[in-house]
Amino acid sequence: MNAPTKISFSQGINMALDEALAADPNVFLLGEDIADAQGGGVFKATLGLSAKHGTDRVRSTPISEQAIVGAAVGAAITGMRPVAEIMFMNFLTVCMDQLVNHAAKLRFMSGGLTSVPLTIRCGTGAGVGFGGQHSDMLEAWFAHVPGMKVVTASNPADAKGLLLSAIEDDDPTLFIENVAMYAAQGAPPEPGYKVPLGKAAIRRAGGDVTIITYGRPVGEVEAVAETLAAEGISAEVIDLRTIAPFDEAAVLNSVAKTGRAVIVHEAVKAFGVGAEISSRIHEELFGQLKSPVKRVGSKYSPVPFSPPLEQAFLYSRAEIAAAVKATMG
Amino acid sequence: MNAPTKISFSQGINMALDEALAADPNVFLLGEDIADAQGGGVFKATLGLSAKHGTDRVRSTPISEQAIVGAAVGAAITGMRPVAEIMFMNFLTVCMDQLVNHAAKLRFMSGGLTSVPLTIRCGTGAGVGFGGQHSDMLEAWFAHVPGMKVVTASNPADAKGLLLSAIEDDDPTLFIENVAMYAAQGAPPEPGYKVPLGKAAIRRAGGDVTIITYGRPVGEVEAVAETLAAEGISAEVIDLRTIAPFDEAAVLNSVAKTGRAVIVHEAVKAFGVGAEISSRIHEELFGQLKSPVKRVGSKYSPVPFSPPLEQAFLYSRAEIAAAVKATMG
Amino acid sequence: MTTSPTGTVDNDTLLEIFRRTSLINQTDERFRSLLISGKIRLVYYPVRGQEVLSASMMTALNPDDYLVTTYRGVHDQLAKGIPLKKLWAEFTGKATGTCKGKGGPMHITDPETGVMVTTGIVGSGLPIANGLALSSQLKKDGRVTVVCFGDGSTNIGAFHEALNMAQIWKLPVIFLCQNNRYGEHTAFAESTSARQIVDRAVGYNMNAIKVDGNDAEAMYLAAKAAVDRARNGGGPTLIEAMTFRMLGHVFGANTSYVPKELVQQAIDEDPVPRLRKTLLDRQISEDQLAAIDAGIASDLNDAVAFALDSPYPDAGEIRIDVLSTEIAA
Amino acid sequence: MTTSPTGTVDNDTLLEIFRRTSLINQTDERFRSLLISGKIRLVYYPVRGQEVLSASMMTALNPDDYLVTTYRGVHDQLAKGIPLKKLWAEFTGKATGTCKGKGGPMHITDPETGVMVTTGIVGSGLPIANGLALSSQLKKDGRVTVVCFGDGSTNIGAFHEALNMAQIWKLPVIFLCQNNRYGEHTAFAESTSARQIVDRAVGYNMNAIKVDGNDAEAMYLAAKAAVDRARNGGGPTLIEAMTFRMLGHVFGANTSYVPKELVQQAIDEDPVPRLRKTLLDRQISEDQLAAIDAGIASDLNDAVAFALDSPYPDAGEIRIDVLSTEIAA
Ligand SMILES: Cc1ncc(C[n+]2csc(CCOP(=O)(O)OP(=O)(O)O)c2C)c(N)n1
Ligand SMILES: Cc1ncc(C[n+]2csc(CCOP(=O)(O)OP(=O)(O)O)c2C)c(N)n1
Ligand SMILES: [Mg+2]
Ligand SMILES: [Mg+2]
Repeated sequence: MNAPTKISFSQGINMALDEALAADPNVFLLGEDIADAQGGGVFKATLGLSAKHGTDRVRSTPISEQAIVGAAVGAAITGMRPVAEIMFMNFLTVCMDQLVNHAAKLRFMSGGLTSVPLTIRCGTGAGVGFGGQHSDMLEAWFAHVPGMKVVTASNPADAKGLLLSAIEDDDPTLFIENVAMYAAQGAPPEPGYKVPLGKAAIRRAGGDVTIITYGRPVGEVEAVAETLAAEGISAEVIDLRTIAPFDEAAVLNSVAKTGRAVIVHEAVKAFGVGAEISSRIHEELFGQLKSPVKRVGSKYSPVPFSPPLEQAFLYSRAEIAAAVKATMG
Repeated sequence: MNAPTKISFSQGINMALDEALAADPNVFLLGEDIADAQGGGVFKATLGLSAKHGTDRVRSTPISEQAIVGAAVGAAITGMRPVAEIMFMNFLTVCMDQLVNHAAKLRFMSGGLTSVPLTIRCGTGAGVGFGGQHSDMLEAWFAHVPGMKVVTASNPADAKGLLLSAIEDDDPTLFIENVAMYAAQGAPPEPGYKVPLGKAAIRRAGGDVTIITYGRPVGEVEAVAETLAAEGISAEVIDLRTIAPFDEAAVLNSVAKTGRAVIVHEAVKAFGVGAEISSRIHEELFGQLKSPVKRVGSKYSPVPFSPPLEQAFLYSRAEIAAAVKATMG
Repeated sequence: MTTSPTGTVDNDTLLEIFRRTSLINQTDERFRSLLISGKIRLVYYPVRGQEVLSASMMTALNPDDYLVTTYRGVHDQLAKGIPLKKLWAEFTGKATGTCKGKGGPMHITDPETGVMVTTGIVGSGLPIANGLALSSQLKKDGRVTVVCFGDGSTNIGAFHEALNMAQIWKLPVIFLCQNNRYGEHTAFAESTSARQIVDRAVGYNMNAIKVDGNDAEAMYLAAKAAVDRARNGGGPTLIEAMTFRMLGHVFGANTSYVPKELVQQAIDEDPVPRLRKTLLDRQISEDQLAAIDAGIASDLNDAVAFALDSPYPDAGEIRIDVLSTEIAA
Repeated sequence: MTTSPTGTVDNDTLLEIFRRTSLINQTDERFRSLLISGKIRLVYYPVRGQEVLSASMMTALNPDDYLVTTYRGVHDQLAKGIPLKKLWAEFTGKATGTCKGKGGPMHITDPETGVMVTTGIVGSGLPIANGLALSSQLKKDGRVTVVCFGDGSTNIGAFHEALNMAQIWKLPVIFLCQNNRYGEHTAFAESTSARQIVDRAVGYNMNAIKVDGNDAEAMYLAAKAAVDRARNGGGPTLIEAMTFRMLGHVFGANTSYVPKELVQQAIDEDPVPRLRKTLLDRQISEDQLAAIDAGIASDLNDAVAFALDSPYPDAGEIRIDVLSTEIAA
């Protein structure tokens, strides 16, 4: 059997879960409809895994997100490594207590006696017509919670490598998947391929300006950088991969070199992750900055249903290009 | 009967609720133990109100935060103005769905056909020994949610005036009360006294540096400013009062004048409200800043129980003073 | 506490149920055919098989009674009387839709016909329904609220909190569980520990009715009994209406997980021909029924044309209806 | 499904229950006297009246079985065998506490004695208990999990989700509702629509036992039946153990809302003298009981001295146990 030349984002997820299940008996999956009898997950990320690893370890659940995350927390403090699927990120609002008050705090509150090595996967993202209650990017909330990590991937190989690292990591990790990307194709990783948490990737080298981003916008930013290059602006593109704690060294090193920075994310701009990154850059590199750091994010609005409004809500390539040019003065 | 010369923070809250109940039959209160038969609220903020306005309008509830906020949302879309007490801010994690996916979004998702004029009051704050699950400052989460407002007060009169405005406001508002301040005394407001939402107060005028803060730290910052004055540093102190949307004009005007800024809040510094304010200042006033904006917040940790650790967690006067001095170069 | 209302349903009422059933049935069919032809694009949750249930329930209501429903709610909205043109325009994201295209199919609101909220978060409508009912109770406006949800949704926390609060407060609310045997791809018994949903009413000391939702007469009598009880101050009722989701969870999805016998049984018991037969048995003429169908078909043509011809909302709408005041550009 | 276990309890078992009861009773009393004298400062939730219930339940467990409890959990922790010195040190925030002072009284963890989690969020322990039980089920380690909670907590969503999931998965978990008639200042019937908590088991098709928790023999038999059932793969049990919260919600709080007759009845039925009488009736000598009491008193003196003499944690501990790696200073 030949290795595939391309895999999809969901296949990347599937590979990581499959490898983790095979490697460690403490790993198990739970979530709504994730077993094969229920279709292998609404995004098919778990397809075939219950057939291979059994429904004890790949468990479909009732529609009970608090019970799902709670069960994951309880199993985790006994040393297991649960991976819970919460179908859409907005559904985290019904189980925030388990994640924020328990998963993120139990290590500290127990003085290190227990730890919570759980991973929560969730899909989200605007642009596909799911409307106001299924599209929010809420990573900033979790980044603000001490005791947990937040991760997202911009391509199938990273999805595989980051998810595997998240599962092996000893801290609770939220793994965000952009639903608009599940079908996106990319180069397949080698078996065992892992991407370390906390390490950014430089997607494109450049000398004039640093563009810091993560997840789905990485592709958009690369496209904009390409266009800008034709106009004589050389942009360095950083894909954070881990949002919290983010790779400050990579960001600061790059901006120290370029003297200019733009941060791009899909989440609403106001009070988003970009604010923290911008603040850190200004705090550390104030004297070396040629212009103020710019941020591009989505508008201050719930995600609209109507396609043209949904596009108006989202960050755009034009806004990214304009922000970069603004930093060039 | 003579007017009191001082009132407490909880009395300020109580006055606002009493006036709102008296003025508008659409106002009603709900929450755990808030009626007099149940003690008038664990923080006594609603004491006497059910006796005066009846238990139909001052309703004790089961321990069911989703049902509480949901009932408030449903009543609000029929034109009522519910004020829900969620005892501690950390308990919002069990009812985030109602607040974030419904209260904040229904106006937009209905194209303006319904609105949600509800107010949610919650207590929180470190320093009083409640430990990891009762002390978090999570205002940044809600500031990041388009469609709702976030308010907090630094003294009893403002508590009264802001809460009354929040109840009269047509948008859902989260009103945060610092449990360490319930007993704090202050000048009593006139009947009918209101503080407009979205307007900051300048607590102290100064020319060298602007300190932006809100809630309990306002008092600490004023004390630090006093000390700094003795050392020849003239600090302007801004009390935001409304955290989202915050009074950008007041902040930018002051910093344009002083050229230096420090933001202080009790919430964990990383990814906190201070990051947005810092970013906005840098974005708008880059060329006029004499030094980078500094932030002071609490440490990246759950709130510890042990008193010395709890103090180590919290922002301190020393840190505020050091931050100010750092901006002075 | 489980009751079984008896009585007779007159011809006029049954004809009205037929009219609403036909409206639902034809609309559902038209959505599916336009999706297949590619004329419209949206995530569509078919209601085939649940028409009579909803038509009977809503016929027992007054026009100004309140309805809360879900993503699978087009049958409920139509049966409640929502204007067909505006509904089609909203489903297609047009400025002329009930919600200006901002909400979309999962978030339909039309207060004029009592359609107050449509939610995409499982279980979230129940606490909101309590709020509507509480408003009616406080204002003594005599309205009754009906909230629709599926069998799978009875496993989420909000269900529990809402039923308990409704009973404690004797709210005029009807919890209508449309038990269609599946939640997404999970069969009833795989996710729900209760032998039947009405068993859960015992734990709330609540009046409950189990009924064949596909039998128009039985369903109407059940609905009427619950409505009368609520309107007369008798408090809430949990109705478990048995039905079947004939076309899977989302239009276009694979339904191979449904046992063939179950599908065959559902076809044999199809409520739409069954209702037609009941009417013919009552000597209502085929011509009269055909005339009703034809009138609806004509309205439907108009509505579809209206929706397809309508403009999309302006991009500037992204700044309107977020807060009570317009957001600055 | 409500069962009433019968049988006899031998003297040794009853003496063990007595020992644990005395330990709880004396510890509770000591906490209160040190609080009154001002030697210690903390928010304390008295367990006076609930000693026998907890002692009997935990005596039916193995040392390595798991316990999850709440803020009002010192009786459960002691009965489960937590080291007295470490418990006192944790309650007083000392570095020598079970959790280094980081968790404090509301967040006690001691995995060596099976005390896995203590939560301050009502209802949150139930989903976590499922996770512990699931881990045991997957690992086939034969452990049973007990989760304690109050009557008021049965109205929150997490209760519902947890019971449903436990039954669906036949988890080896016991839901122990300590029905002490009040949730904070709200009486049972004011917040709970069920006539009795066990009625709720019907909706989960779950085994349930209602028992006088103040009767050591009946309580032990109920506990033993549930433990045996869980250990033998029979799945979960809901136990409703009737008791009374003799000293109000929080130590020092006003309890005037409790009817005098109820208090008198509770005093008349005080489980501690009642158990003593049962033992004396069985010809156990007063000397033997006094010796047990005295041994505990001496341990208690040591534990209190240890706690008071112990140092507070270093401030640097704020950076440890937050994540698996130390946070940078
Ligand atoms: C809190 C939450 N969890 C999960 C989902 C995803 N989801 C959407 S519909 C559905 C199934 C609901 O089943 P049921 O209540 O029986 O309603 P039906 O679709 O059969 O009408 C699920 C799990 C959701 N929307 N909200
Ligand atoms: C989610 C949540 N809501 C409210 C509270 C505040 N609270 C703490 S204890 C309590 C009463 C709980 O009553 P019950 O379950 O009967 O337990 P008891 O205190 O009687 O042991 C309440 C409302 C909380 N801790 N968590
Ligand atoms: Mg269903
Ligand atoms: Mg209680």
